[in-house]
Amino acid sequence: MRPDPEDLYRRMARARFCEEALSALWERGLISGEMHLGAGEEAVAAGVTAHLEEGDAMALDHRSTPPLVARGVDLVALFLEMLGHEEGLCAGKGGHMHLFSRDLLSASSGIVGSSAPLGCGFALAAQYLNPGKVAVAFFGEGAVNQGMLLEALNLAVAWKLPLVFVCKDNRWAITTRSREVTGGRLARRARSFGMPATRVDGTRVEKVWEAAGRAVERARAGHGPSFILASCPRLQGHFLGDPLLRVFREPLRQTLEIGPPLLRSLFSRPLTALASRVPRLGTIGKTIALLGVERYVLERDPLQRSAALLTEEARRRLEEEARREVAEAVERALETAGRREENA
Amino acid sequence: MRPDPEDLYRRMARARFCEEALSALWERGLISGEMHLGAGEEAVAAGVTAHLEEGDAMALDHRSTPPLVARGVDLVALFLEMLGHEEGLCAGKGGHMHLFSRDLLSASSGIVGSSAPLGCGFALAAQYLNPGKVAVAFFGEGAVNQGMLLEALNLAVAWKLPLVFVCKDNRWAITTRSREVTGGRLARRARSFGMPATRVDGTRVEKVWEAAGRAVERARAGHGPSFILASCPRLQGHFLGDPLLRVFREPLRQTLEIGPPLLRSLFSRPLTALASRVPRLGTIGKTIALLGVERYVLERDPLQRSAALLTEEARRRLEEEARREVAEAVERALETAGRREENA
Amino acid sequence: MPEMTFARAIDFALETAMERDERVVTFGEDVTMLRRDLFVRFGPSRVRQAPISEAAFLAAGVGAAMAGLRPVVEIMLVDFIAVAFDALLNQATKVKAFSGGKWNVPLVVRASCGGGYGDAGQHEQCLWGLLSGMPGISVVVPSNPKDAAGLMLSSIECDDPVVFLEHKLLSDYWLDYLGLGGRETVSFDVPEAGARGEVPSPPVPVPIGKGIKVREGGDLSIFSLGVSLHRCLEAANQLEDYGIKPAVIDLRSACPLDRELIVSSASRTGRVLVVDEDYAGYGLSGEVAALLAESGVKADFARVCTEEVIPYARRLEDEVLPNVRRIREAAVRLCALSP
Amino acid sequence: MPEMTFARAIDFALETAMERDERVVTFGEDVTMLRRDLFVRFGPSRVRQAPISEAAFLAAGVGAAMAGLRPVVEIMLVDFIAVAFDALLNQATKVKAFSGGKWNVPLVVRASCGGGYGDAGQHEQCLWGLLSGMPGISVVVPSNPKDAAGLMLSSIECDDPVVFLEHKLLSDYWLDYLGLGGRETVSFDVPEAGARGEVPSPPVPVPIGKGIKVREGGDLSIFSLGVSLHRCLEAANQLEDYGIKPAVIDLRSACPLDRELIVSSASRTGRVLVVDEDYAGYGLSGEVAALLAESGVKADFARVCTEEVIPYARRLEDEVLPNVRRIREAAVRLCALSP
Ligand SMILES: Cc1ncc(C[n+]2csc(CCOP(=O)(O)OP(=O)(O)O)c2C)c(N)n1
Ligand SMILES: Cc1ncc(C[n+]2csc(CCOP(=O)(O)OP(=O)(O)O)c2C)c(N)n1
Ligand SMILES: [Mg+2]
Ligand SMILES: [Mg+2]
Repeated sequence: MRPDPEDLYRRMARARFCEEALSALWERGLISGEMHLGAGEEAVAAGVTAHLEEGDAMALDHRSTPPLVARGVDLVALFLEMLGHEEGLCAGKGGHMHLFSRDLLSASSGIVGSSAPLGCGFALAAQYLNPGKVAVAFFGEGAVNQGMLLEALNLAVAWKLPLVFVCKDNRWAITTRSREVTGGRLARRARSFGMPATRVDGTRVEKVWEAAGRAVERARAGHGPSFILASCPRLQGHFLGDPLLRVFREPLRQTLEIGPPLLRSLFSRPLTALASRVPRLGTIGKTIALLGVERYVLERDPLQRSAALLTEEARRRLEEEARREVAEAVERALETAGRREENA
Repeated sequence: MRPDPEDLYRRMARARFCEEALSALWERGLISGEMHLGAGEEAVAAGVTAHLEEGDAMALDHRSTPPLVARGVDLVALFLEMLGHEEGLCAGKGGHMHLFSRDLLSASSGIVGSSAPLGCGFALAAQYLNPGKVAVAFFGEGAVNQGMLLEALNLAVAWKLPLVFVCKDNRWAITTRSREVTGGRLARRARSFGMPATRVDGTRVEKVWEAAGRAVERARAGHGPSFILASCPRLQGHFLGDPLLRVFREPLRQTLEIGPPLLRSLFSRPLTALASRVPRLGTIGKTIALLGVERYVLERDPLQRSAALLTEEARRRLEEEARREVAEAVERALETAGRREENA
Repeated sequence: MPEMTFARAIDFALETAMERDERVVTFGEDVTMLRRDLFVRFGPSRVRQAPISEAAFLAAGVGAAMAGLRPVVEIMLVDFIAVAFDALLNQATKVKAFSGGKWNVPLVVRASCGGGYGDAGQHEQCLWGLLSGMPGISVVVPSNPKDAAGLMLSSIECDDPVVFLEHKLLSDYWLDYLGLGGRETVSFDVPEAGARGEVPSPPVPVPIGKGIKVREGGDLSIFSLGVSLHRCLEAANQLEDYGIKPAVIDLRSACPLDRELIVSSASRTGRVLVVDEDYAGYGLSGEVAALLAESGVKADFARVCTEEVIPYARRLEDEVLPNVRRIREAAVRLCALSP
Repeated sequence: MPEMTFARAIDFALETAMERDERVVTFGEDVTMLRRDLFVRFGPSRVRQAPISEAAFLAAGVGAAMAGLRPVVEIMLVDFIAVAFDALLNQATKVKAFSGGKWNVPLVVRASCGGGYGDAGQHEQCLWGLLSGMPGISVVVPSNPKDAAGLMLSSIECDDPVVFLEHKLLSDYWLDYLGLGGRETVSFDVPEAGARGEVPSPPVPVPIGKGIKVREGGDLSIFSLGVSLHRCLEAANQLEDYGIKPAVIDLRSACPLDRELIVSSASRTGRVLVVDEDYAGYGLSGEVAALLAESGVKADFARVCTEEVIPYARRLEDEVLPNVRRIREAAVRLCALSP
């Protein structure tokens, strides 16, 4: 089997434009709560969902929109949900961290790590009721320190579940560099539970597609779970309005907010060990700086990287189609929600 | 450093005779609840505790008596606790699954897996308040599928805690063969979290002593946690009165109890797939048989194996001393509890 | 109606459900042995051994239920639910609400509960109070074989999460495993009428959320469930000597509570005693008090509950768990208040 | 007295305690950033970053507390306590009892709680009801900066486990992180008097288990805590128009409850309204009802609580969480019952 670059790119572009639309709606105050975008994870979403068929299930984390969009969730219902409207995907009751699509057998949860055992459950049902169907569980690298996720790795092997674990490694968990609180390496950790694990560059959709193909194939054939560790960027910070990213966006304002208390701590009495306090200030600065460096220097946009797989014409056509589709869906949603007039 | 065989054997003998005494008290109905003996784990308890000093801590599971005894807990207080007496180690309120000795910085818990994070906490306090002191967490191989324990492996590495994880692998978790519900191998699993892991024959006290020495040394030096996987038998079944072992002890009675419902299931209507039911009966029979085989054929008594380290005279002397000490403690405890007259 | 043990009645109902509906499966630790009769009949895919990973396999139960199975997940002792609490609090009970009513979770959590055999407070808790404190859940606590079978059937038929609690003192094999161990040197105060009794065959569903008056009386309403219900009946017998005739109500479900029955009985007698083996604070007794108060029933009120961590020593344990003496004394005091 | 935000008041108390006592440490996810001021001052061994492993690091807090530290463990949002529940239910709260009183656990669990910013019911729960349902625990819920500082100090000084809940609507940085995100296009109904106020320097301990009457009135006793307290005060103002003068009591601790204050106020007014942002069933309102009933106070009673899973849509959320209208209407109804 060979990947279909157009299909993959379409999935990615639709996902990206949806994230952008969400961002705009959020800025306008039409979306509440913590809005975690999956911008940067499109290649993972596309490469994995391209292998899914009807009856396959997805267990999603707090960045659940790209897989749902890539898989074809109704966009108007999705946006209406974000707007808290009763015609939304979940009647406005779930919101972005709790998107449920029974048709797509897909459910998300904001509790870090919970997608893995949920995925086990989906896979168990498939094993029993629909042999040949599979489940996928998406989660971040920070989640791999969560007990129920680690248990799920074992459970899936013990029960030989038709499940693919997809770890989106963006190296960060909110403001924590995951490496600093994680022992060992994650692919090895997964393997130690007795399943194959592959590392892929999660910004290269064709690589993800390949790895996911093998894993899904294995699951369909009844040979049990696999683990895919896909590195990918966190293009919009932890969530929209991430205060650490604001340091870059509005350096003056944020420095004024964060600075004075820090300085107060630096010089608070008794002044013991002042010398050792300064490097700590450095630690904080470094975290912020690292975030910035990764964001502005190191990170690769999966869409840009995948564009090379297509002719320029195809890329432009797909993007235009996707952009229009998303714009129309937003429009329809705003109209239904009676927010059209406000559409900026 | 070389092991002191007499010291090690004394620890083992005291632990074993305590377990035997507990068994006798239990048979007489003086101990209530699930009484899990650590008979078979004495070499592990002795080999590890021989490296501990004042200020070191122990987090224990439901088989907590051997490490406590090997480390020198007051035996009268221990037996009084088992008898539910107010002068017991915990005023009669904890009982065998919840033994606490503040002096020995030792605490046990009946929740499978909880000793590992508790040990992290002990180790954290040592790291901060008493550098050079260490903690040990004991648990079974079945516990290594429990989320909080897996999390604790990572936490200990991330925080470089002075902690030794001691997994007593008796291959069984109640009636479950752990291998059948466990993916991968446990030493490798531990290593994948970024710490050294050693497998030892947990019936050979000198081997345990060596491995524990290295691990404790490493922890004392501030180099972080280690994992010891020590195989050892479960000489008294899961708990005293284990119904599966009763099949061997009182085959007729147990077969009469277990048999008829099983046969009813075998022939219950509709009689679809009768052919596939028979092998399932076999599965159950096999589990029971395996337990029996392991118990009566394969298992090695750590005391017998370690006797070879001593002269016959020394062994006899140590055993006599230990036996007397334990007998006296039981006697004193029964007397205090007003149960002496019943002493059979 | 055949007579059977409490324990057998539950498995009988489960077996009936498994026979009727292919989608009913059960999994948990040691179920091959614990449910060996079902295992032989239905095989390893429907009676499935789990690792000691309650958090994962209970959450897997949620997913399995969402995807079409009707799992009965065993958490050996309800105390262990603490390691799997997220699966109930944040997953199972949230799906229906968050999905706008479009998706539901037909999950049964089965766990043994309760004390009275000297295992101490990490293994003898009831916890139906904790479990009832979240929207979207039902919690049932049968006190006899017939209700046990009927409630198990209803739990499996329910389209939303239900916790089914099996009291260890009523359940012969649990008591044998954890307490007796085949000994004849120990004994427990097992309520006979709870441990053995007639059960319709096939079992008849007992509606979730419906209590039942098990003893008539006009002086006082005693509300209880599980093993405590039997302690109440014993106390009620003794109260006759004091000239007190209590009505005794078996609530059967801790959640939802049978508001109508509670209110009507309390209005009639004007005196309420809640007897609850679970913890006193933030529990069943409080919820009954609130139901009555908001319904405008101003009855005299007392409660006999477990007030502290259950101690190991049998003698101490007996005082901490609601016993007949405490129930009787509370009832007598209550009736003396407003003679 | 310096004025400060609710959030700063808590960290101010923590800082004070850390300054006074070397054994006070804090750890949790992202604390280097969340408590960056403390981090700079006290360094990485006392302000320690944790992996996303709540079960392990909370249980580690128990062990650390047993071995001599006085840890303040952060569980970001109290909803996440579900994955670490065993550390509280079966470990922290059991040690003192099981050890026969010989060992104790001076542990503070700090968590943000509450809703009102559109994050839905997996991140906006209060859960003080669940947390209060076990013996051996205290749960405090301050409603203003002064109490927040004072209760944090008392929590750290307490020799037994305390859960300290910080309402996100009062806590500027939490609200900014989770709700505003620096936007000016959204707004939240933040009670000013709760979010900012005077705090003694150094902070003065506020006793755990003591409520306080914050408004005098003889027609009705309104019991509440946290953000709801402020909603009650607003409702009380409106009730003046109806000629109703309610006493408003800030319970401050959900556990132990201030029985004396509750009983004395309710006896005086004869009417009780419990306003609780936590779930209605098996919660604070029930426990208050039971305390009153068992004390023989037969007051008219009503409750305004969260009855269901908190929905995402702001409009729906506003109806599900106790709001001023619901409180006012319940009070009016209550007073109309027995004019
Ligand atoms: C059990 C639990 N703990 C903590 C949180 C708070 N939280 C939300 S997202 C997040 C970081 C998750 O990191 P990762 O899994 O790497 O995913 P990413 O956000 O990087 O995509 C945390 C700690 C949570 N939602 N659930
Ligand atoms: C969280 C939890 N789940 C289940 C149990 C019931 N249980 C008690 S001991 C045990 C088996 C433990 O196996 P292992 O860790 O190998 O220790 P072993 O008994 O073999 O020494 C189980 C499942 C428990 N106590 N706690
Ligand atoms: Mg990440
Ligand atoms: Mg074992």
